[in-house]
This record gives sequence, C-alpha cells and structure tokens, in this order.
Amino acid sequence: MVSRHYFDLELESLHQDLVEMGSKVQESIDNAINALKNQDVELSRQVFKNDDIIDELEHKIERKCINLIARQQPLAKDLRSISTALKIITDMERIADHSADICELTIKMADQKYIKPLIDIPKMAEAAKKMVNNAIHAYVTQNVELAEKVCADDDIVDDYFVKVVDELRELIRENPDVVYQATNFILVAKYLERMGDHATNISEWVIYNVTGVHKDLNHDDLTKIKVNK
Amino acid sequence: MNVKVIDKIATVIFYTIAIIITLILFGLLCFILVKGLSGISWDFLTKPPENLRAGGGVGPQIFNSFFLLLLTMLFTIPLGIGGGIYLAEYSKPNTITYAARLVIEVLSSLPSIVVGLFGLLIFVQKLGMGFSLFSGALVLMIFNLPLMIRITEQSLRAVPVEQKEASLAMGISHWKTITSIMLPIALPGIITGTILTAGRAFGEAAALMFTAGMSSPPLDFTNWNPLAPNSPINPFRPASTLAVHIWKINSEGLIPDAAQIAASASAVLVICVLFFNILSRWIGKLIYKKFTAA
Amino acid sequence: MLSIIIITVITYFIASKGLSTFFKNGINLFDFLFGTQWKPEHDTTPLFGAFPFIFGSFSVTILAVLLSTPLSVGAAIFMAEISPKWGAKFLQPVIELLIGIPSVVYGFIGLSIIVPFIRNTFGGMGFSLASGMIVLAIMILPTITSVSYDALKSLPSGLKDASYALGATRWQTIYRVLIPTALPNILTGIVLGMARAFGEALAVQMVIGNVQRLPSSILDSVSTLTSILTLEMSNTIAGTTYNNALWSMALILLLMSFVFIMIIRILGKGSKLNER
Amino acid sequence: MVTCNNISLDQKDIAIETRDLNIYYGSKHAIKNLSMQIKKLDITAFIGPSGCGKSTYLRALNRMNDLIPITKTTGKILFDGININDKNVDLATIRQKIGMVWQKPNPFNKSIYENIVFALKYYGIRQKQILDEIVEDSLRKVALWDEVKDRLHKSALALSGGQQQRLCIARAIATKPEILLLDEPTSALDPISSGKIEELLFELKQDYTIIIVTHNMQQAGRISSYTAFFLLGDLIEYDETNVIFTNPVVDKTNDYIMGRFG
Repeated sequence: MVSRHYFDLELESLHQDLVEMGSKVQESIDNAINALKNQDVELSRQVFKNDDIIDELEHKIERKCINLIARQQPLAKDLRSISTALKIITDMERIADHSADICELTIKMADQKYIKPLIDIPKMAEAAKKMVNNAIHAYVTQNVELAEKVCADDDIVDDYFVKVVDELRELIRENPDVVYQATNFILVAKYLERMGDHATNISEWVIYNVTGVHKDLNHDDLTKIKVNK
Repeated sequence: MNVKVIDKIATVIFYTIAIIITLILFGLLCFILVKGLSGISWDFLTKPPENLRAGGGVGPQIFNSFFLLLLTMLFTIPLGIGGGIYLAEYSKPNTITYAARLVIEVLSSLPSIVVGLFGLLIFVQKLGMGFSLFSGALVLMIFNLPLMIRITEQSLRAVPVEQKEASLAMGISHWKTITSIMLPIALPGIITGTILTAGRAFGEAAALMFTAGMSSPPLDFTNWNPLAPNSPINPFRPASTLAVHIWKINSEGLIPDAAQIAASASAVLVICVLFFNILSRWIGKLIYKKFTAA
Repeated sequence: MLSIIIITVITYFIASKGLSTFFKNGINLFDFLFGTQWKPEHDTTPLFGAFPFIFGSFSVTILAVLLSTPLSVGAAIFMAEISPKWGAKFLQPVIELLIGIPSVVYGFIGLSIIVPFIRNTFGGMGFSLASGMIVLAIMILPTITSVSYDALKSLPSGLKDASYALGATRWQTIYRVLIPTALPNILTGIVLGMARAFGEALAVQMVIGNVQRLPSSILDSVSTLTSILTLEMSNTIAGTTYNNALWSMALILLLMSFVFIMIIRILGKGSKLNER
Repeated sequence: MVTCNNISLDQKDIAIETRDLNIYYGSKHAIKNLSMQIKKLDITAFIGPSGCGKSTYLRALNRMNDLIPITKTTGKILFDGININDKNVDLATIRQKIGMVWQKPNPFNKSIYENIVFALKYYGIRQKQILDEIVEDSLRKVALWDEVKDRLHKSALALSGGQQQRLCIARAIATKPEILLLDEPTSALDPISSGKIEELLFELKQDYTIIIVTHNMQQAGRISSYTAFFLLGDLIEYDETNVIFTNPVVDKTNDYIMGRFG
C-alpha cells in the first residue's frame, strides 16, 4: 500500500521541477531567436549556460523519477505520470539543445551581414515556441485538448519549414555566394522544425498520461512523399 | 477388501465408540441420580449419620467436606500461585528449576493413597496433629499443589509475550507487570483450574482416610468456639468427609440402609462436582467476556 | 522449592519405613517380592509374601489399560478427526465430567452394577479381577482420551491434508499417518492412565474382593497393593513387622510412580526428537 | 566480507549510536561488531532476511534482550551521552525514552484510556487533568482521537487491528520518548491499515526519531530516509535509502533488493 501522503509530496515536487525546466526551455528558445535576430553573441552565450542548467535539471528529475520508481513502486496512473516525466524531459532537453545549436550558428555568423532580412524564420520560431509552450502547459494542466492542438500545430511549423527551405534554395540558385549563410539558415529552420516535433512528442506523452493510450501523431504521412523533380 | 469399505467400517466403529462412552456417562449419571435422589431429603442433608440403625443422614460430612475444602484452598491457592509465578517468570533454566519441575510432575502423579500414608506418618504421627481436618487439609494441599502450580504456570505462559514486553518496554517493573498485566489475563485460566482442583479435592477419599480420619465427633452447630472439640469450625478435630463416608459405609456395611445412603451421598457428591464443573465453565466464560467486551 | 522438600521428605520417610522391613525385621527382599504366602499374623512362622498383591496390582492395571485403550483412542480419533463438531459439543464435556467424578463414586457404582452383573452372568462372587478391571478402565478412559485428543489435535494440519491429497481414505490417513505421528504422545496418555490405575485405591478395593491369594481366573477375587494398604494400615500397630511390610508396599507404589514418570519423560523426549 | 557504511553524521544529528556491538544468542553470534549512527528526527529502516539480526539489534536498543536469559550483549550503545548497555543503567528511564511497538498489535487487556495512562500512573502522574490531556494528545497524534473519543473507557481489544496498532503507538509516545523502535509494525495488518500506519510514521518523524525493522522492503523504500541492510549478523550496507534502492554498492544488497536472494 502506497503511503499516499509522502508519494504525493514527492510527485508534487517532481511536477515543480518539470515546470521549472519547462520555463528554462522556453527562455532558451526566446533567447536563441532574439540572439539570431540581433546577432547578439552575449545572449547566445547565455543560452549555452542555460543549456547546462537544463541538462542538470534533466538529471535531477531523472534521479527523482528513478528513486520514486525504486522506492514507491508506482502503478497505474502514478506509473504513467512518472514515465511521462522521464520521457518528456528528454524532449525538453533536446529542444534546449536545438536552441543552443541555433546560437552556435548565430555566433558563427555574428560578424556577417545577413543576406536578407529575417521574416519567415522569426515567424516559424514563434510558432515552434508556441508549440513548446503549449505542450508544457498541457502537461502542467493535464489538458488533452491543448495537447491535441499542439500536434495539429505541427503542420504550421512544417509548412514554414518547406517555405523557408524553398526560399533559401531560390536564393542560392540566384547567387551562389550566399550558400554559407543560406545553408546555416536551412539548419536553423531544421532545428526549429525538430523543436516542433519534440513538442508534439511531449503532447503525445501528455495524452498518454491522461488517457493511458499512446497515439503517434508526429510523423507526416510518409506515403504522401513524392519524388521531387 | 475395498479400502472404501474398510473406511466405512472404521467410521462406524468410531461412532459406536463415541456412543458407548456417552452412554456410559449418562448411564452413570442416571443411575446415581435415580437411585440417590429418592433418598435425599432435608433430614438426610442435615442429620448426623447413625452407626447401626437405618435412617442416618450425612449433614456433618457435607459440612466437613466444604470446610476441609476451604482449609485446603487457603493453603493451596497462595502457595500454588506463588510457585506458578516463580516457575513461569523468575526461575532460571538451571538444574534446580529442572529438578523442581520433575518433582512437581512426580508429585502430581503420586497415588493419593501414598500421599495419604505420608500424611499419616508426618502430620498425624510425627507432628502429633492426630486425625484432624488440619492434617487432611495439608495432605490435600500436597496433593493439589502440583496441579495448582502447573495451572498457574501454564496460564501465565499462555499470556502473549507481546503483552509482557509491551509493559516492560515502557520501563515498568517485572513485578508490576506480572500483577497488573499478566495476572488479569491469566486469571480465567487460574480460576477455572482452581475450581477443577477444588472438585478433585472435594471427591478425594483415599488420602483422607488416614489423615482427616474416618469418623466425626458429634458436632454442636451452635458452638462456634474454634477450640472446642465439638465445634464444627475447630480445625484440629477429626472429620470424615462425604467421600470417605461413602467408602466407609460401603466397606463396613454396619447400617442396614448402607446402599441407599451410599447412593444418596454419591448423588450429593456428584451434584457438587458437576456444580464445580459448570461453575468453572461459567466463570471462565464470564471473565473472558468481561475482558473482551467492547 | 517447597515441593522439592515435600517430595524428598515423602521419599525419605516412606523409604525408611518401607526398607526397615528388610533391614530391621530381617525379611528377605526376594521372599517379599516373590513369596506367594501372605500370613503376617501366623503365630509361629509369619510369612510376608507380597507377590499376590503385586500381581493383583499389575494384572488389574494392565487389563484395565487393554480394555480402555481402544475405546479411549477411538474416542480421541472420533473427536479429532471423524466428527469434530459432535466431539467438541458432546464428547468433550462428557470426558471432562468423567474426569471429575470422585473415585469412591466409581467404586460405589462398580459395587452396585458391575459386581452383581458379573455375579449373575458368569457366576462366582462377582467381586473379582474383572470388576476391578472394568471400573478402572472407565476411570482411566478420560485420561487417555484427553491426552490422545490433544496429541492428535496438535499435529500439523498439513500432514492430514497431504495424506488426503494423495488420495488416501480417512481410515488410511488415521491409521497410517496420524496415529504413527502422534504415537509417542498417545503412549504418554496410556502410561498416565496406567499410573492412575496402579495407584487407585478405594474404587478398586470396593469391587475386587480382597482375597489375599493369587487368582486363577479373572473371575476370582484378588487384592492389590493399594487395597491391602487401605484395609490393613489402620488395623496394624506401628513398628511391627506387619506394619512395616505394609510400608514396603507403599514404597513399591512410590517407586512405580517414579517409573511411570521416567517412561513419560522418555516418551516426551522421543516425540521431541521426531519433531526435528 | 564486503561491507559499506556510508553514514557518518555530525554529533548533533545523532539520536543513538552503536559502537562495536556484539550480541550472542546462546551459541549464535547474532550481531557482529556493529557500529552505526542513527539520524535524529528521521526514519531509519533495518532490512534483511529472517534471522539476520535486525530485530535482535532493535531489541538491544532498549535492552529488551534482557528478557531472554541466554543473550549476551557487549559493546556500547550511546544515547544522550550514556551507554545504555551498561549494567548500572536505570532501565526504567531508558525504556521511557526509547519506546517500542511490535509486529502484532498488543494493547493491554484494559480500556483504551487505561492503555495509555498505565505507564504514566506507574511513573507517578496522578492528576486526572494531566492524564486526560496526554491521552487526547497522544491519540490525536496517531489520528485515532476522532475514532475513539466516545469510547475511551471501552476495551481496547474491541478496536480493529489497525486501530490497535495506532493505539500501541499512542501508548508508546505517551511517555514522551525520544526514539520509537518499531518491529515490523505493519506485517500483521491489512494493506489499508498498513498504509495509514506508514503515513502516520511519516508525520511522527517531525517529533521522534524512528527506527523500523521491516520484512517489507518496499515499505523501507517508501518511508525511510536511511536504510541498513543486515545479513547473518553483519551490517552489509548502510546508506541513504535512495542509494540503497537504486545503486547499492555491495552485491549482496543488490541481490536482496532485487529479490534475488537465495
């Protein structure tokens, strides 16, 4: 018989750690985008530091989950909560990693003038950030509808990705000199697209946590991919 | 033969045995009561016995039996409970304790006539108490002490060790633990055992023939001076009890209505013993209820 | 402590009295134990052969145990295995009451029922070894029954279940599994019964006839150690050879009860060894 | 023998400390050279297979082994600056400060009220008002007050098993002990009652140092902060419960925790 009181206290503290990690991740994305827009090296370095903190948080939460599993033998809903926490911290950590990756590119391009003003990338970043925010919020509030909305929103980010990549290809074709920056921006777009995927993953785990059913809402329908001529 | 048939036969045999034993008891009881009750009257219960003529009673014998029982229990209960407490709680597992246990076991299985003869030798002859209620009570004490010690010891040992530990663990002394925690729990067992012991003492004859004597002086029930020879409460007078009386009239057979008197006296004896038996069950149940009632 | 003193004193006094027959009065121990002539008051050559009484005691005890054991062990099995419900409700109180009935009452009943019954059925006096045997058998029945019942009850229940699970019938279970396992304790009960029968005085004395010679059949009258003690102790004068001889018999009774205790102890050890 | 004792506490955090303790049970060496410190106001659990010595050790902490004549205890048990294992120690004082609760609920054959005040009266507290206060306070601490306040003078044996066990804890804390020793306090109870007791212990650790012996490893995991694993009289491993349950150093501990003990 689980001593609920103690277990609930532990679960509560786990929850708070996750919220803290979530807000750190959101902060990372924000800072990464701002640094990219403003070519701000200082802010980029701050994101790296933040990433270390997030990694540490991930380990801390991981230990807490393992201790809880070892000592409390959670079952049913409790077990889902803890395994969900274990899964989503990985996704959150990856999101933070991608923020750091973007900052790395920002620093590399810090003393260059951008080949074009950034228009779609900030929009895409905004959409990806919204997804991540919503996913974390969905976890905190255990809101299945919001989680499903996050999964649906992934299409928006994907559309931005196609659009940005097409546009950058066009730029390279026009002027091959921009290839260095353009490929970097393609990478930035890919990172943002991955963030959306991780947010979707988080949402899927939130749905699993509440309903007990794990639905794969992430992947595009691979059968629809056509040969690009 | 088929094992199942054998099984059936065996079962039938066991049932038969059970029925036989039950029939024996009911036969005995019915015989005694039917034959005895007709002879029981107020006169019979109060009048002194006749030596040669018919129509005597067993009044003094009944009184003697109860008085002797009282004396015996007066000796037996404190010593028995004390001994039981010692063996259960204070004795160390050494040679002396082992010897004491062995001796108690031997003592409890001594033939009553041997104990009686010993009483004759020591109390009656050596210590000069003569044939007296006092000698009889001492002999019955020897006879009953082992049982009483064993009952007390067993009742105390049956007290769950957790109860004892709970009390000791709060720093309460051993003696206080015994008196306040253990004895109350052991009490039903001790009381039941005591009453059964009393029943045994009540019906005992062989040990008393040579100690309390086989005859009673004429008693004056108005004389309450414990030192007067004819006072009923003088513990140093000889006294025959009901059980001894039954034996005596049967073996000597000087009175013409010996058989009838023996039957009636037996009935009285059996009724008393039955009463002790029922009383002990009843008290046991009552105390048990009192302790466990919500 | 007190009980140690008591037992020592008892043994000492009875032994000193009992042994004086042989040391002071110069009776040969062998003659006493195995002499068949008991003529203590013969003017010129008194004979103190206690063998008839010793024989009487042993024979009536053994016969009573033989008669009582099947009944009591059967009753114990009935209570423990065949019908625990009826056993607990009916037979157990019956057994307890039988224990409580005083021995003089048993003697009186023997006198009023069994003796006439034997006289009318088999002839003779009726006061006989057979009457003593029946009275004692009834007396020790509750002792053996209750000890055997406890022995059977305290067997681990897994034992019985295992036997039934192997497809054994109830009788096979009882006969092959339960009785052998409980045997040391059942034997203890039987020995306790024997001890009681051997030491019983009045009930036996009342029905056995008290003829001081060796019986030729179980319908003959006999005497036992206890009956002769009961009858003669108060008729003899302390210090005489006759009186001392009686004390020697008391000593035999005492020693026999030691022997019974020894047997019970050995049986008890045996059963503990089995448990391991 | 590979052993690992990772707990070393500041003097002010130690509730009771054992140094070089040896307990012999007849010819059996029940506890071998045991040294360990127990944290104040926290829960420490002793685990290990039957016969590992954990209960024997627990009983040594308030000298309950004195009841078994064949036990011999050497070494030091330091509590409040005195050695409990000293012959001249006043047992009553020690046992008053170190309370004990057993596997089987063992309320006295008395009323609920009498159960709690029995020891207090023995120690000379007579004023009814004080006794009443302690009774209420103790029963409230074990969350039993509301269930029994209307039948304080009824027999304690009429309570359910779980209630009885809580009463026993109340009885133990009525004498205001500093340490509570619990010898498998829930193994005779149903899961719901066990859960209540566990929760209660969790509350009580704010006021008392709790040492619990348990066969139920999961229970140790759930409620204790420190866990000591015993095997055949040796302290095999002693560490924070988190460490013991996720990453024990000694293989034997690992096997036991994983339930692979043969």
